[in-house]
Amino acid sequence: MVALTLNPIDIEAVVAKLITPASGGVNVFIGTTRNHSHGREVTLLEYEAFEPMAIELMGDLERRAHEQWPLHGVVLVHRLGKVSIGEASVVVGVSASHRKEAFEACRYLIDSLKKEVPVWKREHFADGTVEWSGENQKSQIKKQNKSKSEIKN
Amino acid sequence: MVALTLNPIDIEAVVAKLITPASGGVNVFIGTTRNHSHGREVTLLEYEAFEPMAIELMGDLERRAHEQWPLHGVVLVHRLGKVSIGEASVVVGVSASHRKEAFEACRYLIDSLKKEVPVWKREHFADGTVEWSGENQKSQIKKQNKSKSEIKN
Amino acid sequence: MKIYLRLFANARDLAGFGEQAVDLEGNPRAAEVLDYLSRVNPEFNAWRRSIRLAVNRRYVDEGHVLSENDEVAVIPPVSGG
Amino acid sequence: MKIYLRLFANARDLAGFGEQAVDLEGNPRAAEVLDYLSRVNPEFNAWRRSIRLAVNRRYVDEGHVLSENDEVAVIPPVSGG
Repeated sequence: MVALTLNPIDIEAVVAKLITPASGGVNVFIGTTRNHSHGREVTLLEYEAFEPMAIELMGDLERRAHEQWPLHGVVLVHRLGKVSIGEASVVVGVSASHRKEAFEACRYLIDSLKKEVPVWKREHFADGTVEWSGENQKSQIKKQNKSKSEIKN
Repeated sequence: MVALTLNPIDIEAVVAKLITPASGGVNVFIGTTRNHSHGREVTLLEYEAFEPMAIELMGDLERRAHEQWPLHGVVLVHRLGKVSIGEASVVVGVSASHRKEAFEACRYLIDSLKKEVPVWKREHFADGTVEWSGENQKSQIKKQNKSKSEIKN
Repeated sequence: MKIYLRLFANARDLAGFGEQAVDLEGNPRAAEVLDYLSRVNPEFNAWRRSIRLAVNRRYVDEGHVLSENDEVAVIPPVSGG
Repeated sequence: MKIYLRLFANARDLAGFGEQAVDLEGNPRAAEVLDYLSRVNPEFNAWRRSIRLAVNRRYVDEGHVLSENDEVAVIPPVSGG
């Protein structure tokens, strides 16, 4: 099961979806919004996705995980829109007969999701600037100025 | 936080306890009761612990994990008493700034818990026998007979 | 040949638009979308190597030959999770 | 010397009791608890190598020297999780 949602992610529901009578182990990774990024204070995150492509690629990841490990269930849910500090932005869960497969597949899924799935994070900093994640690593000064002028709009 | 409980484990509450504003990743392992064990059908599990020692060792594991990884939170909860198929018998969770540490520490904790913490599982099989987990691997025939006679008591 | 551009995140901010129908000459390859964007805003040159392109929702390399009515998505470094 | 035995899971079933105060002669080591249990039920011999002992809630090896009033727990292979 893969999903994008504007609402808070119900972790108990994700786990309930994963457990089957044959399952012995469920591993769940929950990505939460942090109050810091590259040493700066973050107050809010905003996610956007290229939604149809994100859903397709998440479905591909689900299939690839099932091909590589004997899994009972796979859930990938990414939240979009504004996400407060401490809330879950992504939940990845897998169930299997044994824990080794559950850990390996879950790690594979979150690593792959973060590399491949077209989702972007806009970081709202305590100093008032708003930047796309990673934006200011390329050409730091230019972008910070740009972000500040954007905010005035 | 470590705990033993006779009640169903509230996974949402475990996650809520783990997330701090500085956390970026939470990894949770949920051990669930399986409907099979060594090829036989299981209908119910019953857990008992040497409770004070189990709590002490779980506290040791919590400390050892904090020593080895920069973690924000650690939760180890084991359920005792009767646990139906598909319910969580153990929940292990950790939070950290980054997912690598969260996965590694969670795996370490569940592996260590399963090796060291004095908790035992009694398996109720569909054929009516009840056995301590692993009991019949040592001296299979003798033990199965013994279990059957115990059930008649 | 007409293609449909879709831009996201800071690529959209740099271009000043999120969607655009574009006419490209001849038998264009995906790289020509990046050439086009560099003419729209020269800052795209600095980002060029980190941008990935997806045609009809599948990642392609710069040499991919485009077809009429392809949807070409401009994907800056993703930062989900 | 008096020690307090605590048995769990199938060790308790084999012994027929979960707690017992036992008098051991001289300066007993932890191993003597296993000798004692093998006299209670010879089946303990088959389990001896897989049983761990904990004195006052800490795992010890068989050579550990016991003290008066020690609580000695007989820990069959654990199967939590």
